[in-house]
Amino acid sequence: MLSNRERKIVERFEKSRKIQSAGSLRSQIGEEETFFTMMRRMARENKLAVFSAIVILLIILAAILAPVLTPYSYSDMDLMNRLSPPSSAHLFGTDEAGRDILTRLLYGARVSLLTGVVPTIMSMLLGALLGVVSGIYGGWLDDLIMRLADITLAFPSMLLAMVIMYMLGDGLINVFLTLALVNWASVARIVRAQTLQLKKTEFVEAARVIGVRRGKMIFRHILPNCLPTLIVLFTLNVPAAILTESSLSFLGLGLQPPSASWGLMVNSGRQYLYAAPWLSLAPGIAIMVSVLAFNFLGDGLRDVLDPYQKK
Amino acid sequence: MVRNALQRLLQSVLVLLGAALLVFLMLRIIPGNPAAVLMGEHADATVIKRMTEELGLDQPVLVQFFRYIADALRGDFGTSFSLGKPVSELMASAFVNTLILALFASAYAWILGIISGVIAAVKKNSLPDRLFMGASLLGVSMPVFMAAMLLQFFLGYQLKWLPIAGTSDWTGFILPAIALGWNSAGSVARLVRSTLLEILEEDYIDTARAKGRGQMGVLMVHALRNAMLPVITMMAIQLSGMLSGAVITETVFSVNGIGRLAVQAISSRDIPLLQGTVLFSAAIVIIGNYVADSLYNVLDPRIRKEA
Amino acid sequence: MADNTLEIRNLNTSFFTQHGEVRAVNDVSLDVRRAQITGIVGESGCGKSMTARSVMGLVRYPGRIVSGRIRLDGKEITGLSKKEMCSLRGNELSMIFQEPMSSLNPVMKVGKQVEETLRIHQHVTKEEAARRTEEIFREVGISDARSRMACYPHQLSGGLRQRVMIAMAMICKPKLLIADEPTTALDVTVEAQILSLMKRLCEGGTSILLISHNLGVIAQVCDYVYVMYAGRIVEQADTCTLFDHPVHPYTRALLGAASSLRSGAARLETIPGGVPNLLHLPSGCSFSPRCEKCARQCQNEVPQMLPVSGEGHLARCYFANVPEE
Amino acid sequence: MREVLLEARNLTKEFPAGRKKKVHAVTNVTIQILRGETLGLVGESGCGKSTLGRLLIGLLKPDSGQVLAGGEDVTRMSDRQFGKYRRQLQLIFQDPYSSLDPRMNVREIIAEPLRTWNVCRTKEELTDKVLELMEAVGVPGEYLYRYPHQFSGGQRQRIGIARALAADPELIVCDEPVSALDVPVQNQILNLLSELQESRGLTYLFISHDLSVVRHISDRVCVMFLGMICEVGEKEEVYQSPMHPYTRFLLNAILLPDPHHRHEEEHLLTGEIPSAVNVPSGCRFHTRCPYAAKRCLSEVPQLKDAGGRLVACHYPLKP
Repeated sequence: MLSNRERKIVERFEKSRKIQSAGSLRSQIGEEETFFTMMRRMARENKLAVFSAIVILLIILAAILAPVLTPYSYSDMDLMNRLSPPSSAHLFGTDEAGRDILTRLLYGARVSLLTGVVPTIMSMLLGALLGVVSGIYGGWLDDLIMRLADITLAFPSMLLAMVIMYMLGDGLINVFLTLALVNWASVARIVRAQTLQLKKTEFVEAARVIGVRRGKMIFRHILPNCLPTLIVLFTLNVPAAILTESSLSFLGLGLQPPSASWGLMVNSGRQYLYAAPWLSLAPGIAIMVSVLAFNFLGDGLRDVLDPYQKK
Repeated sequence: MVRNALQRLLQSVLVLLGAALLVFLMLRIIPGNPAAVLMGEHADATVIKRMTEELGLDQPVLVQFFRYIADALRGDFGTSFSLGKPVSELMASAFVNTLILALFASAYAWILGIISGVIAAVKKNSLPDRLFMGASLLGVSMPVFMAAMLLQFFLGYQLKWLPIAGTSDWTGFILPAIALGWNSAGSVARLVRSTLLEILEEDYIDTARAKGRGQMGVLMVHALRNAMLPVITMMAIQLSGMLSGAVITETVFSVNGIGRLAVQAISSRDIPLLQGTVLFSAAIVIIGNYVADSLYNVLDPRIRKEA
Repeated sequence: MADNTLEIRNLNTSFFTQHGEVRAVNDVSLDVRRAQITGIVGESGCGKSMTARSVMGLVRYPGRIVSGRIRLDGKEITGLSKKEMCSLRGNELSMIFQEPMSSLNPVMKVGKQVEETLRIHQHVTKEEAARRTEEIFREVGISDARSRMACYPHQLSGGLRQRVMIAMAMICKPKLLIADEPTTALDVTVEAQILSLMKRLCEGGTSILLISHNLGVIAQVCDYVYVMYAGRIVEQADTCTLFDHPVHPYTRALLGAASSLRSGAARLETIPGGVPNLLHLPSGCSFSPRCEKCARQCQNEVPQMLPVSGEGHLARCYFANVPEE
Repeated sequence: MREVLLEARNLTKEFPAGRKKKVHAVTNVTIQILRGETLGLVGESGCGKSTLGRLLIGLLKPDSGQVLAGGEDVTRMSDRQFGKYRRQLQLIFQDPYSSLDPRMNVREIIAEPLRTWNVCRTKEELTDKVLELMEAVGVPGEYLYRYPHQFSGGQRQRIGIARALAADPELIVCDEPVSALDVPVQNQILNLLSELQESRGLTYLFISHDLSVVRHISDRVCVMFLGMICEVGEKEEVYQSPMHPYTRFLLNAILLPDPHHRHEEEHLLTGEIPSAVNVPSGCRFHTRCPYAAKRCLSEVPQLKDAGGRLVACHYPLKP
């Protein structure tokens, strides 16, 4: 059985497909909707999404250009300048070891973006593959994959991530693996449900009448039609992964100092919350802004890809 | 219908067993002998060996597993390495705190979420809609520890209205409940809004209007009842999520609940305690899913009669 | 007492999309006579459903009534407040829809849904409401009324569901019943049953506005017919006149297409071209691009409804009164 | 007599519907399709006509019974063995909206069967072939790279027909191909189907609930009720003098576009169609049949020859 959120996503896209095919007002108007016109429509209708896209681009640039943008190193300590408040030399102040917070934020963006994107891509690839296979072939393979998904989803995701991190040990790669292992199951279930629905459609039946084999069917008909769902899932899962990473680091289970991870920075600033609130505040806000930006962009994309919401 | 419920129950039990096996295996993969960890770095090799045998760690993993399950069924989850008390006892007292916190948090989250969701849907694209949806997106996007720390800083430290941490009396639960519920309120509001908007497009809403129902009547009698189906199941799942331990919230506010117990278990490498808390959480989540599914089946006559 | 239950004058309903104004209903005037079945026929997208929804006040965003007057039983209903409209709907004015499955609330027993109409408009006790629901169920031909009332919509067949919809619409004895493609989703034998039920309701004094794309349905039950094309009424006449002596080229083509099916001809009659886009209507007569008689005049100016020989027969065509060669 | 192209013998197909319940979609159906003819298959929704169509072209496997093509039983074949029949048996769908993959353009849609069967060697050849098919069904070639949602219902149906033709089939099962279309468009499609039949020597199994359409296009007609065949015969014979009571009621229910011939109440069938899950015993029509006798309640009538046509009724009407 699907969880609520999953059921929603699947139902909505099923509905949107029907609406799209019912070709209401739009097909009467008969304007072509390509990817670019869609994006343009989003740009016109949803300024917030565009703004968010710009914010994300800026974060990416900042992450890439970190060494150029700042004269400081993210790990060199300067014990003379511990906990100094924001000033012209240190825009966001320094932390308990005298490291420049802005510098650490810029380098931390690398960690957050990577932990947002890499494990999400991994979990989506794994989930989509298993989901499609499960839906198309059915039988014992389906049972096996779905029971594994059930088991994965039986744990609170934070707790599961903690246990896997504990098992694997610290490190960026292990964070990637952990997040991928935690998130694949819901992707698989959503893709499977959609595959089952697509399997029932007449155009898939038509392909069977023609004699298209199952393997080809997946790549020609099933996956392309799952794409809008996958794109939306991607934009929802990236911020979720960023949050989970920062939470893990916050608990001391993700990356270890002196690595610059936003969650880690919030955690180490906790002890100085009352004396030097900027220590935690700056990375906290950075997390929030990037997660918000991804969420807004995701909302915008969903609205655009989902004809059901179109006026 | 009863048969269907039993079938799903059986499946849930199997999933729980699978989950238990998974945890068990994962914790055995970790390098290092737990007995050695338990006895400290400088322990004698023979002592460690004796301890290993005592704990049954020299047996094959599957044997250990079934022994563990058999004990667990009798309520015995072993003894905590670090705290020296039975794990079941520790979990029981922790669960009380988690329960209070979850009830506080969910009550306020749901009331807030449903009301703001309904208002947002009815007044679509109005100022309140944008305000509520902005706030809910903020709720979904803000890391829990961030919300928790902000609450501590302003309401606890600056205004001194409420205790910053600890649960010596019930006021100690208020801040963590707000931090924990904020996120749920946001997702409930968004779900209520989107479901309502979808349902307001349905044909039977036209029928209701065609028979002379006013805006309010259509909403309350026809739309909301249908919209609550997915919302109620979501709430069941949320509650089970909170009951299985709010790791971050409990840690930040020093609430001695299940989540904090798990964190403690990890930081002190206390395997029996970790195993117990994780399994307990999984059980709660599985029960929550089961209840959510059952609720859906009971509430939706289409499924109720077909099953 | 007027002998028209419903009078629509110069009704315009449009959808305001980002591509421009879609004129779904374009200067429509029509009457529904007392205790008669009046039909609107046309292809999908010709604006017939929107006309009905405009009368009910159920046009959805981004559509709205731009101008026009609607009078129910001599009383102006355009410009009524929302509350006043609510007290009309279901009471004096009711409607049934095409899809009997999705038009019923899935989580409510059908008896409750029918009672609801009664309880909105009249102060009756629960027992009274239940009694009258049972009564109306019998009237619309639902056997085993009492047990059927306790069913959920999905437990009933399509035909029964449509009967429930009719019961719901009829329980307050409305003056006008609007039926939007009431039989399109039903099987042939059930369709015939529902149509004969509608005829019976009409004999009982209800005025009915029946909307259908099916000329067979129209011919079988209607007393008077309006033909719509691209948002406009193009021809109106009593049923026999319309089927015997259609004058508008569109009506002729439509009738020709329907009747050639049973003529045994090897090739069926069709209409060249496609239905025009409501966003970019041709100037002049909207049928002109597909019309073989099209003259310059037709392309420049929209023709008015012209009277044709025969009482109450009007057509929107410059050649309405030109005799066939 | 014409050659038999495809023959179904005692086909039965049931679908599970919850615990210990089954939908009796098709029960013990025997039918022949002759080369070059159009066999009309009529019945109300849920009578199993679509299921029968899909069984005949091997899209569904029957629970029991055989489908014979060229003397071979195709139902017991492996996918590989069935391969050569796959191309010969094609299907046209009811809903022109959902039967085309929304993410493929016209060229890709029509080319799919050509690619699957490696008909064309080069890209140019493929495009030429697609253009040829588009012309055959009356879709302008300049729409080659358009997507389904940019077409009207009638044009989409033409594209669906072109796709079926691309496989170069012998039999096309037309599953309600015109019921989603307005009458003028419906007539265009029916004309196209007739033309194609003539020029390509196709055989059609034409499934529809619309008796007027079936009457126009068919040579022979087969009437189904709740998974069983009631009557099979030459079109005019069946329409002029139905022998099965159900056929007669079905014909009485036709809504003629002629206000001078309104149908009379007493000639209409009463009651609802029984569910295919709990089928009535004996003759499945007995619950609605005014002529039902004791025998009809217990004994299933077999399809018997009645003067040139087949009728499954214990007490057939006099022609």
